[in-house]
Amino acid sequence: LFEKQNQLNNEEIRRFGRQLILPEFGPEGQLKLRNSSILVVGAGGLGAPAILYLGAGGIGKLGIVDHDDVDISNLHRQVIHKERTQGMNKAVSAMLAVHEIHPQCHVTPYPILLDSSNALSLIKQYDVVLDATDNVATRYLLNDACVLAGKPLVSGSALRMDGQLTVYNHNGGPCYRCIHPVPPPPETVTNCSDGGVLGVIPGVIGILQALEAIKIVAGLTENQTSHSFLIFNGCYSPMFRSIKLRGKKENCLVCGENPTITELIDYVEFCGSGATDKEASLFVL
Amino acid sequence: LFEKQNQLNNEEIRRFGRQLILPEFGPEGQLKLRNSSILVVGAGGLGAPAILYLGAGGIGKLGIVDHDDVDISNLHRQVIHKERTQGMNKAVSAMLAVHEIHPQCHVTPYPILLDSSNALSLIKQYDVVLDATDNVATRYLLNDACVLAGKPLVSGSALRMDGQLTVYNHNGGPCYRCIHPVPPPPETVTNCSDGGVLGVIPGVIGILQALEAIKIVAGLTENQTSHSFLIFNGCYSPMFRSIKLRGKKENCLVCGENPTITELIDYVEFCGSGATDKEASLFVL
Amino acid sequence: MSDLTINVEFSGGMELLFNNVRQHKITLPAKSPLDNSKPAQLRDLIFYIRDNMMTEKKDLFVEKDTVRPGILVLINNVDWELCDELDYELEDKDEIVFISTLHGG
Amino acid sequence: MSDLTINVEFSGGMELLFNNVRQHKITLPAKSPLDNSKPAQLRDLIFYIRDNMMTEKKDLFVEKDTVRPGILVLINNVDWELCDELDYELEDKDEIVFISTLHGG
Ligand SMILES: [Zn+2]
Ligand SMILES: [Zn+2]
Repeated sequence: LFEKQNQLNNEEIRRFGRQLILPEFGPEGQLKLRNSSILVVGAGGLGAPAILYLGAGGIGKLGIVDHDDVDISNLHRQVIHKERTQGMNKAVSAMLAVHEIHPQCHVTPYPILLDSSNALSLIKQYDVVLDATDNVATRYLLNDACVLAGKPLVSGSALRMDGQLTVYNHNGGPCYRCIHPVPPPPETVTNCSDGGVLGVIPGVIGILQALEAIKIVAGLTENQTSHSFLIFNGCYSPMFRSIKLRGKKENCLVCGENPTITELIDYVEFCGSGATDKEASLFVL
Repeated sequence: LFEKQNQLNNEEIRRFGRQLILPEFGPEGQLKLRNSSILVVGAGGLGAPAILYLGAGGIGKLGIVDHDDVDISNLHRQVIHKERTQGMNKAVSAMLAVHEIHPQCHVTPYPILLDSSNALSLIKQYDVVLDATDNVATRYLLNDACVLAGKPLVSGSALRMDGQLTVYNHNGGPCYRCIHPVPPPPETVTNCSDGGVLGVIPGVIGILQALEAIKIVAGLTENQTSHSFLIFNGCYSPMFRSIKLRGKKENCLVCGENPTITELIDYVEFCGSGATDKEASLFVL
Repeated sequence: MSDLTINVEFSGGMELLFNNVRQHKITLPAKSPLDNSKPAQLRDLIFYIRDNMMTEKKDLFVEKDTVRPGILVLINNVDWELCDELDYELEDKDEIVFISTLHGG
Repeated sequence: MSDLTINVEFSGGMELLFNNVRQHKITLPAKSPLDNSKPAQLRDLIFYIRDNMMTEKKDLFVEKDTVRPGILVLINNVDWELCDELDYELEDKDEIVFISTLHGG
């Protein structure tokens, strides 16, 4: 059972010593991690390093959602899984890996497909949500559920040599719908299975998602005033670019002043494509 | 035994499928990884993700140098090690983790302290070297050995919330001595044991070291003309900054036109501090 | 000055519509071709790209006289919503990025 | 203009010498205090910081009239070796970063 504590125990003090001596973090920061819960949706290329570093770094409670099983073609980038966990549900495989490093981390695997019927009740149990998924419908679902539940959403994505990172619905900033009120035409959307991806690319974005989540639960983002969008390309110079992002939009359908989306909708219909569509896109974009 | 191959086998085609369909990488790029060898010096906070992603991503031969054993205080950031490998040599522990993901990767652990007597003969056996160490003396040692052996050096470092990344001695660019002809005063140097580090920070830099090494062996840096230095701070905006770096210096003592360093020297004496000094620095800088 | 030089970059997969070339220097008239009394706006750049740099799949870039959903436009590293969007008046040496939002993971 | 405003940033641990503040706006005379016929140079900025912003541990920043070994200086995101180093003539709104090289891992 996950219970909040008033102080770190001796084992935690030994384990997290290098973080405890950080002046801007310290035992207070570590205790905040210990008492926080983070839901990672997707234990694939983004989720793998995110889960590893969140679990190893001292987050008290981790939820991991993935309905998929480990396949040999995942292992080049989903480094939390192993040859011996092939065929195992990815959320369970990820839990085993966290426990090998830090058995005291409370991990709950959810071997389910997230949808409008189950997302909100799940998200309400966590402090921060990581979007480490691979399709547009789930991205809108997670966004709306996080707005309705009042949770920050750390969103990462990767394809080919490119990656993107944004924190939504945090510190008065925009939500995913503020930036993308209309979903992209389905024929312009490619996932990593179809478009390919260099394994380290989602690795870089996933580990940065862990960093953003740690900063949020440790209270390191409290003075943050502007909101940014990080663009990454592994083969380009500069590799990283930070973009100043618009604020929350007054007329946003879900987080605006007069929201019309007050409960979760049918996201497959809204996006014209679902979470499990495996057919190749018409155009590789 | 590590032998170069003319083509990928069926198992490799299944495993690396997502990288094979990348237009800028393809089966040619994957075969280059398969036939490459990379030496990672340090299986700590930087080395952990670097080794995981290099091994999982398809590098044919990995050498791992670390004389240290796994300690509980490493696990928050050195996510390649596990509770059950506490007390084991880190290079061996890292090898076990790579083999759990990709047993066909040829890994050689070197449970030794690198010094002037052994560095050059070791480095000559590899195509690229990763500097994932934690002290100034070893950084100069690795630099000079890489220049003398003609190998690119992918150098990462991390402390507190900060990280830095540079590729030295590659494509006509500078070496570490070109940038730092004189070592810093020992009292200004801090390692992660003394200064602390947030676990994800070396994670970000280490995985970027893997990316740079992959780009070099896959031939993706051949058209690169300028050389850059990446600065990272996890709590600052922008998180990343790319700096245009000077070129190779004509008067560099090791890579210049009339080098005076033609064999490895005593780096502990040169730096005024060694690879195993554990005493706290006078000033935390 | 009668021409502007705009640094255009396509990213996140958009570059595949432009022969996989990410960076382009585009020279545009300083006055809008739609209304010669006005300075050139971002709208004019988008139409210029559609009409002069694309032969097919134009609907993957432009839809209803603006960029299609899923493309973010960045003006000198700032979200175009903070800079008047289509009405933004171009300045010489502006850097405009068209980036396709990624959804993979 | 008789004054320059320089954006100075300390990074990689250097900020610990300056109350853990990374960004500073520094106003300097546009002429060098060492030679009033010359424009202010990077050297003048370094001396200004040493003499006006530090009370102790000055040797952790300056040694032999330049920055100590282990500090890299960046002028508008470019290594100062590419820009005349100490002789670089400061311009208004320049961004100068002093970064301590890290060795941890
Ligand atoms: Zn919104
Ligand atoms: Zn050199």
